[in-house]
Amino acid sequence: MTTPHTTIEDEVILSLQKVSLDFGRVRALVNVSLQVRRGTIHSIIGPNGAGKTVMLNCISGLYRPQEGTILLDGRPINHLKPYERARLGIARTFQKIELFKGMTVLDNIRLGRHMHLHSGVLSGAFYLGKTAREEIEHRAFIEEEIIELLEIAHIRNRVVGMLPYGLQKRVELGRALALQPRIILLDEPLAGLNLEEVEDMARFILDINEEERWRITCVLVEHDMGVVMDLSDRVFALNFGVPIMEGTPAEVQNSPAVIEAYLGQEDRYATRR
Amino acid sequence: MSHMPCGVYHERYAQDHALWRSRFVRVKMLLLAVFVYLLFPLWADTYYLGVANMVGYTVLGALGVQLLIGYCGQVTLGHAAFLAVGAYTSTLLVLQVPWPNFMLRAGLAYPVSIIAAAFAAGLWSLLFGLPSARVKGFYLILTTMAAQFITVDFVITQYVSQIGGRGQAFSLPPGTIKIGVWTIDNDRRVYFLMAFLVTCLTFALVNLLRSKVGRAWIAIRDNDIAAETMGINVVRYKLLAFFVAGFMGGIAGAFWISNLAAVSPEHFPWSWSLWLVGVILIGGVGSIHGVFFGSLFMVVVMELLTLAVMSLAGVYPELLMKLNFVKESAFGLAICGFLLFEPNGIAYRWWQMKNYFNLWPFSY
Amino acid sequence: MVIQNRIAEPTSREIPPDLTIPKLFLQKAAQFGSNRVAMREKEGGIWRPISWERYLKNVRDIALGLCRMGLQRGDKVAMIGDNRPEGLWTEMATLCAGGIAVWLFQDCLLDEVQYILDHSDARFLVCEGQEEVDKGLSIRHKCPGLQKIIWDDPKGMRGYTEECLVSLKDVMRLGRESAERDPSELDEMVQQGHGNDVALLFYTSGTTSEPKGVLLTHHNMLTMGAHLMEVDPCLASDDFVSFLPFAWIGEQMMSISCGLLLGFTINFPEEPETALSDLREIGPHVMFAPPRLYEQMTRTVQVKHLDSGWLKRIAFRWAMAIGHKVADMKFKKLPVPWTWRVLRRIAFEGVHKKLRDHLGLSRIRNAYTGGAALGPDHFRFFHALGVNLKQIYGQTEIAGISVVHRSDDIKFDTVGKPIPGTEIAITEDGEIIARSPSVFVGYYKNPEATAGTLRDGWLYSGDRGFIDEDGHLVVFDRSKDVMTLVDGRPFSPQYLETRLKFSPYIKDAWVIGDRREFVTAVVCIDYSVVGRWADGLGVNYTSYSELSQKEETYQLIAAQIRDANRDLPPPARIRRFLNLYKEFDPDDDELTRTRKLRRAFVEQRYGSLVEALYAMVDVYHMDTTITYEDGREAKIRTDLKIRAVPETG
Amino acid sequence: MELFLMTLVTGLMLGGIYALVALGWVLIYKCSGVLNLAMGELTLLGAYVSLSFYSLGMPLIIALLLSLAIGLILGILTERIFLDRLIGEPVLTVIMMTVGLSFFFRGLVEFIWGTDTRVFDPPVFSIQPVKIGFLVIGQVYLWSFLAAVVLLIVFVSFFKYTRWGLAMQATADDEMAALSLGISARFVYAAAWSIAFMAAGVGGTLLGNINGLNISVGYLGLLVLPAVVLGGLNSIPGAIVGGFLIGTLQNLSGTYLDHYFPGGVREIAPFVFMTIFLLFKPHGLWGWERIERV
Repeated sequence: MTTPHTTIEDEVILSLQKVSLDFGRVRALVNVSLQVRRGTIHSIIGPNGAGKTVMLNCISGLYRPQEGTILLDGRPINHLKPYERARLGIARTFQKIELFKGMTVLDNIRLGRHMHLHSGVLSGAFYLGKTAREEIEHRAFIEEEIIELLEIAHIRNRVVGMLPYGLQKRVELGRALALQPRIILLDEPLAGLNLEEVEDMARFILDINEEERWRITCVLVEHDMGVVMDLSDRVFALNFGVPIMEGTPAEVQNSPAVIEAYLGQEDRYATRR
Repeated sequence: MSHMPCGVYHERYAQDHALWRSRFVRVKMLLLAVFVYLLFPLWADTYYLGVANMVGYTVLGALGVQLLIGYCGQVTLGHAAFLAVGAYTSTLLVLQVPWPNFMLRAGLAYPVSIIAAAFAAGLWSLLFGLPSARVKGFYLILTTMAAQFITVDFVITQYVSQIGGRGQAFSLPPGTIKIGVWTIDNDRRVYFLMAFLVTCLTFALVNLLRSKVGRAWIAIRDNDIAAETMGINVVRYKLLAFFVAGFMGGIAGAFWISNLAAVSPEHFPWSWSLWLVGVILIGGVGSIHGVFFGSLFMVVVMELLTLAVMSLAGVYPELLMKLNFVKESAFGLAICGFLLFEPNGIAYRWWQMKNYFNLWPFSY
Repeated sequence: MVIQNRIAEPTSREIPPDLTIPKLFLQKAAQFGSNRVAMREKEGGIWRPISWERYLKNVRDIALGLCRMGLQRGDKVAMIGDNRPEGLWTEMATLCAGGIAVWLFQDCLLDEVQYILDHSDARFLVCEGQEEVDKGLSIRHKCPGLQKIIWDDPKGMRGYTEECLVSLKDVMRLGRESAERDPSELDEMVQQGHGNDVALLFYTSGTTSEPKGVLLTHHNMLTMGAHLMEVDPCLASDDFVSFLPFAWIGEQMMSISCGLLLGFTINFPEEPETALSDLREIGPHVMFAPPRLYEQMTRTVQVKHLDSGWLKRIAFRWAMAIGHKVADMKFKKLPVPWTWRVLRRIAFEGVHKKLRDHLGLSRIRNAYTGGAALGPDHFRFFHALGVNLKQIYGQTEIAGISVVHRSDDIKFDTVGKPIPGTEIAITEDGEIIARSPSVFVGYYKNPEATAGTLRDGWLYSGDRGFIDEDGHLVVFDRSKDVMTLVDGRPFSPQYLETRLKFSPYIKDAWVIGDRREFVTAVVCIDYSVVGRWADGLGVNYTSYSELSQKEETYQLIAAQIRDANRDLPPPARIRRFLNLYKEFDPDDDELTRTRKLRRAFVEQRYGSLVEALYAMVDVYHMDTTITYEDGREAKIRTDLKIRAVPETG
Repeated sequence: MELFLMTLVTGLMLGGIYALVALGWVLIYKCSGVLNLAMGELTLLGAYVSLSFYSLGMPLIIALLLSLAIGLILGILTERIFLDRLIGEPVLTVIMMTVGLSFFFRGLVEFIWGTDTRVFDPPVFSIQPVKIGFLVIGQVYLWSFLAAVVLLIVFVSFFKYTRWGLAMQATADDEMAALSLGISARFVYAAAWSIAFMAAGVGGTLLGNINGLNISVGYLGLLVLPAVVLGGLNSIPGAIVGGFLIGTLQNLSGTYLDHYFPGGVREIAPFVFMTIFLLFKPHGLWGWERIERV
């Protein structure tokens, strides 16, 4: 369990108010409300098909909920496109890694810097002055802040598609970090990793959440209950698009409703040994 | 990852980001420049210069197509339209605008018209790129085809060509095409203009591709959803790609009038659009090298074919008359053959070959 | 004492007795200033240069900072961490402040760390980062002398609040403030030093007993460096890559002594894992590494070569054959006829050059190997490529080096001639003894051991050897490693093992024969290489153990052993062998972390196998228990074949 | 009003031919996912073959049947040689393959038959127009239309009621399911190409009868594209409706817009219309809402 942050603990940074989303006849989300406080790690749990990823997609703008409001810093962002939300400080990773497979690790992370770069077509075409300077400045940032943090120096020039799965997950986190977001949506960052990689990844998540340098609010969708309970400040449980309960990890763990939802799936969602 | 010889290390990011990072490459490029700007023009006669100019023109046209298809993933089958817009804008500006005398004397009319042509073609391309905001894939291909027909077969043929009442073609009297004091009136001068433009545009595109804009394009090509969550305004960058591709096409078109006695819509048929796409397919999609390889290959093969037909003409004279049809078929077969047997294009082969020797005497 | 045989090399370079490493350092820093690069560290993907001026400033800050924190002359400062500039700065700062530097191996076990810290009375422990700090903290209460733990890399140090922890940044800030008050303090401090002051305290790896602390003076280190450089001068513009542990005397020799004397650039890799690719980027002019590294290089080449296409394979074999031929002529000091020179030139341009490029040896002028014997096949391999590889012989006790090959006089079964200023002799027992200005002053807090090793100014090495007709020193393996057959003929298992391991198909080998009638071997095949070979033949297999027991594999290995046997006297030849059903594994304690065979352990573990090898049976049935990584155990029943090696033709 | 109806009816009649060719196009796309840009050249090839046989003095029906037979063989060959290996390749590759084929076939046609306009001589249909009510329609149009409609009915019933037709439908929907039913996908692909070749050949022959035959008849292959886009790429009824719509639209714009935009409005209008249509309904009238990536 993490030490609670004292300073800006109470400030709600992201909130979903009565959000509902249907796909045809399938009700993916029903009246979901969620308050994520600044500087916390807020996990969303639930059995398969509960609508966890759908929630993340609604927050990042890939889906438009039919009802309800999504607020960032108290301002509704429903109407904003994904790239506009990214500019407001929402970054994300994907359940199925969505890296640019043909590019190098460095170029993938550089893409994360996109909105912090300001050179245009003309200066880009000459690669002089502003562009060259900017490329160097951001390279330095990427190297010092991200590659160093995630310990991926040895693969910086490798093509992403050729890397092992665990490293790809790490690169994807790096790319999201490059946005210097205020909120990061992590969609099953630990899925498919081995024990050692899970430990590393959990450490990185804690680092970006706690380090003064980053202080990123994390919204985490994860199946590995052990890690979820260890990392999270708050846990939100969902089943078939319907919120079951929200609370501290301990509360959620002992909630009969949650246990009920997971009943029969104990094996699958048991934490790693 | 590019292969670097042992002992090449960089102390600053500027060195690490340089286009040519090892001495070997720098020397290679210098030799290439000496060849292109000095040795070849000294040695070549009109025929070879003509062939080289054709190659250069193909490169200039195909760069934009490569940008759209190879780097931004937006398939276009109507690029000749933007070449036409460029050529016509430039021609009209040179012929129809009453330039002040000092500008004519200083030979500024044509250079200015090239820039204007680039912008005109860029904006025209942008217009036809608009559907890319909504449609993808095959539908986009159709709208780019529509661009070709609407531009060349309708607007230019029916309206633009009527300007000045000259009928179908605008003839360009010798001496009209002038840059400074330099009248572009022979193949060698066209060659130098071509070489200069090819160098500039290639550098511009290569540089774009290693900066913010180019990376955004490639991101859109590879995974547009991820690109959008990275904060990339996908529509904007697609339109930008159309603009830049059109811009380059405009320059290509404006350049080509220096090689023509008269400009007419027949110079920019739909088959030329397809030819450009064929060139990048054969050269290699998503590779600047590919543009050059494809252009060289296609032009040279066509020339060889001409030579072959010429030599057969004695036996079968009709063949000479039907040369163009043979070429057309050969081009078609070349595309089919490459798609079947070398789907990654010549650039990939080239890369493999380089790799073979870089790894020598190992395989990995 | 009867000295049977003695050779000495005169020297023309005298090191003034009061010269110390810090004094030399200040001279060089003043000489080179900001114009020259003292060191580079690969960080953030580029090789960030550090000028001599910066080097000096950092050392000054650390030195003064340490003094403010209470470092006295003669105090020990222990250091642990990977190779990075900060490590070298701290060491230099310690020396400047008159302290004694103690380096610990990065992979030292907790017990060793504790023993060394405690034994050396270190007052400061300088750690690289969290991992090392954890080690330091966990043994702190057992080392009463330890006052402060200084850390450098802030990563993961967020939650550490212990009072004894200080960051290197803070130390440097203290020093900077101090330097601003009194800019001449460092100079004065350095001037107090004398060449006979102890500079380094090195703990020799205790294979038999507790580690012993070797005390080396400034003069020891400087004379050794100067004398080596007399043999093989380096240039100030040379590059050197520092990636072997600082706690290894060889690394100190290059980074501190030679580096300072000439001022060449020391390059630090980005991560320990990227050391080899970083080495390749730099392309050093000089390198010194234990045989293991060179063996690894040849192995890479051998394996990759097997996997390449036919054209590449033919070119490789052809070029290597020419290279070997010419190298052999040079070894025998025969004139190389022009035809061979032309051929070699072609082979060099066509293959060798590229191979050296792959290995990062493009620019290498002198490569040294030391610490153990490098197999002659490996030796020949590098000379075939035109890499000037030389054997070094020495001990920590003589500041690392006493004997080395000369460029035009290389014999791969010797270790060369003494460096200038050094005398080598053989006692009547056959023990090698040495005398030079670089011989250490004694073991720390261990007078008995000192007395045993240091007699009349001679260093008793404990190694056996002789001086051959060319004046080269020949070293037998460490006395304990030389074995004798039952009829008293000596043979060296290690030598045979390296020969076997030259074959790409053999990953590890264990040669047996002590007090036996003949020599036998247990072979561990290289799974991937033999596997690919088997794929090519269409041999089916599903696992290592199955593949190792295939008749085809046995034939392949037999052929490899026969090749290795070729130039050996008949009694030393391997007669029988078997393929083990698994690889030797450091996790099973069969190998050390540096992949040296733990002979005693395997002998005990596989004792029955050895019996079978000598029992003249064809098949051995074995039952064994293996422990998997996750702790599960499984019983394995295997039939191991035993085969005789066909006679060499 | 009269003019409007006249234009409308001729448009519809022309549209019948478009619908026939569009059907062939959709068939290929439905069965094998190939976006065929060589349709126009298939038309040319079929038309010229019929013309050649007709010029030898055969009755049109026989010439047409022979050209169908040749189309069948060419279809199989084309599929086998060029497209079979491209299954699963990116869309651009497949499209460019058909572009390559179109160049090849066009060059071939030009090489063999030249570029001059050739007519069916003697004319197959009487030049005497037919009067139906107040409508005056060229016989050529009428017969062509009837022929196209008959063929459309034949094809559609083939898909709806015969085993092979059903097999092709099944393959289009789910290749795996089709395989499990014992239907060979390779056979279906080849059949689709053969039918497309045949439909295009008939269409070309009919068009050739109207205006004479030259290389610009290949333009028909492009006009088919707006038709199939309107229909939604993968719908057979869509293609037929699209074909009729485009024919009508083309004629109407030729009649009414030519005044405002003199010149080639007739040729361009379908494309303009298609582009605008796509902006509002990117999946056509009956198309699947499936995004394909190029």
